Amino acid sequence: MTTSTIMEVVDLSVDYVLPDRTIKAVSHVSLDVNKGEVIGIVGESGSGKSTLAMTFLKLLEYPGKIKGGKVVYYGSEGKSDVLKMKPSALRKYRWKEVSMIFQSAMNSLNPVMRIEDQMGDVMVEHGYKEDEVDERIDYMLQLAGLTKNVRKSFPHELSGGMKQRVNIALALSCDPKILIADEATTALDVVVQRQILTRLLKLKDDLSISLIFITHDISLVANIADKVNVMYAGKIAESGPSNEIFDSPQHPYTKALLASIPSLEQEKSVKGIRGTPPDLSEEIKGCPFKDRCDSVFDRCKNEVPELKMVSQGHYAACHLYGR
Amino acid sequence: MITLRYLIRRTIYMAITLFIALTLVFLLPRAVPGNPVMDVLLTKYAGRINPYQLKIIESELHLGGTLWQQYVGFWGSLIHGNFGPSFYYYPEPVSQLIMTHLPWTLFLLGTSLMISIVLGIFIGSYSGWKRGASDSFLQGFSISLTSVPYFWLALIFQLVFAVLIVINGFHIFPVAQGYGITVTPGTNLPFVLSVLRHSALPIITLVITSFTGFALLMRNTVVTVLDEDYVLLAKAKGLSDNTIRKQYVNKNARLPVATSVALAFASIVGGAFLVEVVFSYPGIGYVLYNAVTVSDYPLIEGIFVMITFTTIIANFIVDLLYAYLDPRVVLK
Amino acid sequence: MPRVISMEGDLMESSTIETNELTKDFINKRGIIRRESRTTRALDQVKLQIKEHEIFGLIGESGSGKTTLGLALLKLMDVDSGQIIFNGNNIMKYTGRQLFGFREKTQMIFQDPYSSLNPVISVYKSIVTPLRVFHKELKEEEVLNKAIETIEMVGLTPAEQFLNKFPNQLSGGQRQRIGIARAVINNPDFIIADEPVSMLDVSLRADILNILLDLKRKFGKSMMFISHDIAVTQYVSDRIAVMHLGQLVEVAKSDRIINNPMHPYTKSLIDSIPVPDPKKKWNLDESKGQISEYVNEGKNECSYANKCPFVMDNCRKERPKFREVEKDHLVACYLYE
Amino acid sequence: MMSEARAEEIQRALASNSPMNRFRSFMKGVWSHKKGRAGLIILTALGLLAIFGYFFAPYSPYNTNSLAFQPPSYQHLLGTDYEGADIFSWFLIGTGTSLVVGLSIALLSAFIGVLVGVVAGYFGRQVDDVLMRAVDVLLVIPGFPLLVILSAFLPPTLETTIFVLSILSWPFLARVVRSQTLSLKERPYIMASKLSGLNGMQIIIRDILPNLLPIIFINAIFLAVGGVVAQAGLAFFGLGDLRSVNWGTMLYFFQAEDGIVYRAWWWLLPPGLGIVILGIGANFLSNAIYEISKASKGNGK
Repeated sequence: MTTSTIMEVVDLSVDYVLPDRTIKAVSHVSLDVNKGEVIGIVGESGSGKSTLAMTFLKLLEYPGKIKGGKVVYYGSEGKSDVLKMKPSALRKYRWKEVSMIFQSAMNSLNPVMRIEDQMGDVMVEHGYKEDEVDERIDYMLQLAGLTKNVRKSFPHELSGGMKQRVNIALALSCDPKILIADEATTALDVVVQRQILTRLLKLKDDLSISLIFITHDISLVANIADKVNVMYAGKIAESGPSNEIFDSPQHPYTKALLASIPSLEQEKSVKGIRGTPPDLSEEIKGCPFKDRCDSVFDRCKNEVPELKMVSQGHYAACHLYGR
Repeated sequence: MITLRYLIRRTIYMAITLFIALTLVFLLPRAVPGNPVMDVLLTKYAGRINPYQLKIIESELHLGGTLWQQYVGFWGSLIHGNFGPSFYYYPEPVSQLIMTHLPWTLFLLGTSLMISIVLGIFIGSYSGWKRGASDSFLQGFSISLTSVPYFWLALIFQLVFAVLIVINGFHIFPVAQGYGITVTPGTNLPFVLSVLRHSALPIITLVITSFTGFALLMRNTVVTVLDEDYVLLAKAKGLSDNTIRKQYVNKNARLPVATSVALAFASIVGGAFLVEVVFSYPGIGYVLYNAVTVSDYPLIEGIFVMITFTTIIANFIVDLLYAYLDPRVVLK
Repeated sequence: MPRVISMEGDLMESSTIETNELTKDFINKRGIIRRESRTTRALDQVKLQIKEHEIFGLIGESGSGKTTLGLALLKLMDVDSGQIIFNGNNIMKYTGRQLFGFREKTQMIFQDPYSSLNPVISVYKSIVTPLRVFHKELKEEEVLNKAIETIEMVGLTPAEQFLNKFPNQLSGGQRQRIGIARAVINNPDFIIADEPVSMLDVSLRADILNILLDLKRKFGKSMMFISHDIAVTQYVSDRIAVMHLGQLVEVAKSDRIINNPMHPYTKSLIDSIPVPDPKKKWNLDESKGQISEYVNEGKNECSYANKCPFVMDNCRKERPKFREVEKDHLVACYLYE
Repeated sequence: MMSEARAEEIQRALASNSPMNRFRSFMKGVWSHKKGRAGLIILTALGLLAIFGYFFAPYSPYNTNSLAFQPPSYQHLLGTDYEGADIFSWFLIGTGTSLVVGLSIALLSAFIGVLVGVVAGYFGRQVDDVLMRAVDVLLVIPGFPLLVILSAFLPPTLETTIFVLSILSWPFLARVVRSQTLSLKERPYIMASKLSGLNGMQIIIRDILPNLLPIIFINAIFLAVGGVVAQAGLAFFGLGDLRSVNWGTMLYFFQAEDGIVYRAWWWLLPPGLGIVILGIGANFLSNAIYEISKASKGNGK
């Protein structure tokens, strides 16, 4: 870690323990979040990216189970492991230190409560005074690009884009240090997506917070993230500064993923990745990508590849690299 | 939100329903070959009602003339709240009889429904929130209760608590009737206590057989709501469990329960009637039972009309309540 | 190839399907409990031509009416006014036998691989339905052979492993291939693919797109490819039409739309697409936009007028007509008059 | 051309999909489900009792030669009633009648309900409006009083009871079926069927009904149980054919002939417990069907 590290995930593993099988959703993931940084986490469905996001707020519920590892948060009162926090400490930590915009932000507002009440209750919970809360609601809505009269609305009276902005206002309402956006714009149209993301990034700069951006859209990550983690089958396949990931991808999965998306820039024919991701409820021998990989060789079948440095700050979990 | 337009539309709709129900009541005895009403009058009540009175009844019940004349006359009487005289209690009018006995049934129905809903929401919410042991208990309990006939359970309770168990020569609950023979009806304490004691077993029966429906529904919606993103967000916000449960879970989960009350009302009416019969409780159900036994057709019809009317009003109130609970509903 | 004179007087190749001033309103008023009723014009005088052997891309945001257009073209939804010409015949009033004949020539590929296959019907039964209905003369063995051939054509081999499966035994990508097999087994003249890859994982999309391209190459199908994803649309389409709130605003060859967008809406759309290139990071100064919701209420105006930075008086007085600004590049905007 | 072996392989694969095979595998699924098996056993046992009970009844139900109000003994396993008739025989024979009534009601009202629901849901518009208004009215009018008034005027036979109860039981199922049909109708696979040239009736039979089968079946089970209970309730109220031997008339006579005064619990328990056991069996089976159909439709995402 460096002095500016604000959160550190160390060797984190999460299982979903079902009556008939156990799904290893996240295995041995480590990553750092620095102050003011935008971290991208990309992966396809089932790659474990949303599960990972849940652990940052210790929101996993049955049948999710933390198998090991730490989520260390460096707060103003020193460092602490989020996963070991007592309920009262955890409640203080949630939203005040780390807040989140959810995958289906369309459904993350309570349909029977007014917007102002949903924004107000969390501020009161985190110690803001009544009159302060009232002002802050207006201020936050305005930051998110909404007008004051939204506060009296119920969620069903707002459009998708407006709801998403309410979620941004809500997420920023207690001055968090880290904001997690989990597929926050997936359901939106591209023009609205861009409006919302540019505003979010601007707010991130103005309020100097860190942003963890989780998505399946690798192009989107390229446009906004400083560092990128590519997840596959519950593991980080490759991680590094975003220009390196896109200019010289190392892991065969990252390469194949980039080759599978059509680009407006160059005329190329795209190629899908054959096969399907491995079943995470079964024991995987060797590299999880081996059955779909074009560069597979003997070692991949038996030995699990560790993340190894391929250049400064750029890591790949592949036997082709490192020793 | 409720608009005037909605109120008008709704009133028209209620009127149509009532119209159909009443027309059914009118047509039914006339569709059966050989006018059962007159048959009964001429055979069963031959000695009790003299030919002169018979003529009056025939005109009051609009049994003569063309079908259309009968129909018009039928409506004319109804608008004046006149269902004709009861055969059995002749010449007491049916409306009078209903008015005497309706309060008893409303008390029984209202109290049991209220207790069932509150109990159901409370237990269902707790059980859904906790899942686990209390949950499977609720499931098992309701599975064995859903098909228990109200009146059979009433008979069991009557047998056990009013007949078999005797403590120091006293029974826990009385076998039957609405109040004891020693008290005088009126606003005096002994009467009120007696009424409460007499209604205890009927109410317990109705509550036990009907609350599980609400509880199970509430439990299932709580479980669904718990999986909603807004509950997850509420947790992420660091809100206390208490706030999450009250503001985020229960407020949403009780909505389907509110809709189910209307349907439950229609079904619990039948249960209440049968239970009244078991306990000889002086409500509408018991009167209806007696009316059926003695083929007192005007009384049967009058009770049906009145109960239909009550149910329609109850449905309307539930709809208004629903609009009040859910801001997304616009009654327009 | 016969050449016909189009309305504008240009020489055009013969078209498989074309529409004239297609208009459709949705009026929200249903049920006892209901919300405000208002008219939304989902299709606003839509005029287009899809030529033989071409893949015609249709892009637009959600609510732009692109799916409505697809359903209207296949007579799965009635429109209020306008014409649909299919293989030279006006099909607007088709019912009964005529509609049955039209059905034989058209098919659709759906967005959701999970609900486009009936869960209680086996793969085999699913895909041979069009053959069974339209070609009752085929023998059981011929049907079977055709099914096997088609399943393998969409990349599922060996076919017999799939014949007997039910949808819940297949992955999303496999289901989507079965959906394609069902659409092409009867060799229709015109296929609509409505967002066929948007619900699939990124790594699976490419193969589906390549199958569609193959179909065109091998069988010369006319196809309308509906999508909100411009990069994907560009990859498969020969021409692209851009739709905004029920109005078509621009039609051109794919590369022209991408490289030389003209309509302000198309420009903002192309601008907003994330590009997998960290050197093209978004400029953060453009984050002023207020989100406002407009619907097409059926007024005679440009549907983009309320959001357009170049809006002029004209735009609200009368909706602009298509003009051919460069060869085969039609734009409906007063900026190019 | 395909090789012989491959062609055979394909034929075999296709044959394994016959409806009979699917039914068999469905029943296997129910049987291997804990609740499903319990439900099947309970309902089969009651069914066997209903069919063969008549032959095992030690007495005629009209044989009143014994003493009245006798508690259970070796002569009379479940004691005797107010006339000295054997209650065990009454119960065995009554099971048959009660179940036949329940089953008839289930079949008749399920038929009407499914027909109305599917037609209203699929064809929509005016057909839907008219049918659903009728359903709404029937649902709002309280069922039991309507039953009473209908039965009071119609001839007191078992057929009347079945007819009246069926007429009143279908609306709820119709509403369920309609709303399911409405949601199924919007599925793309229905559009695919339309594009494949199938007409409305073909789509209903091929695409919609098979998807509704579990829910229809579950509802029919409850209609049958509800029918048994409602018939008992009517009989208890003195309506219907009181000469018929069934669970309802057993309870009617218990009440009418002061069984409670004689503390004749042996008379009261059998018919009620019969209904309760029937209900539990039905619940188990329907739960199992629900879970199995949900699992098999699970989209595997």
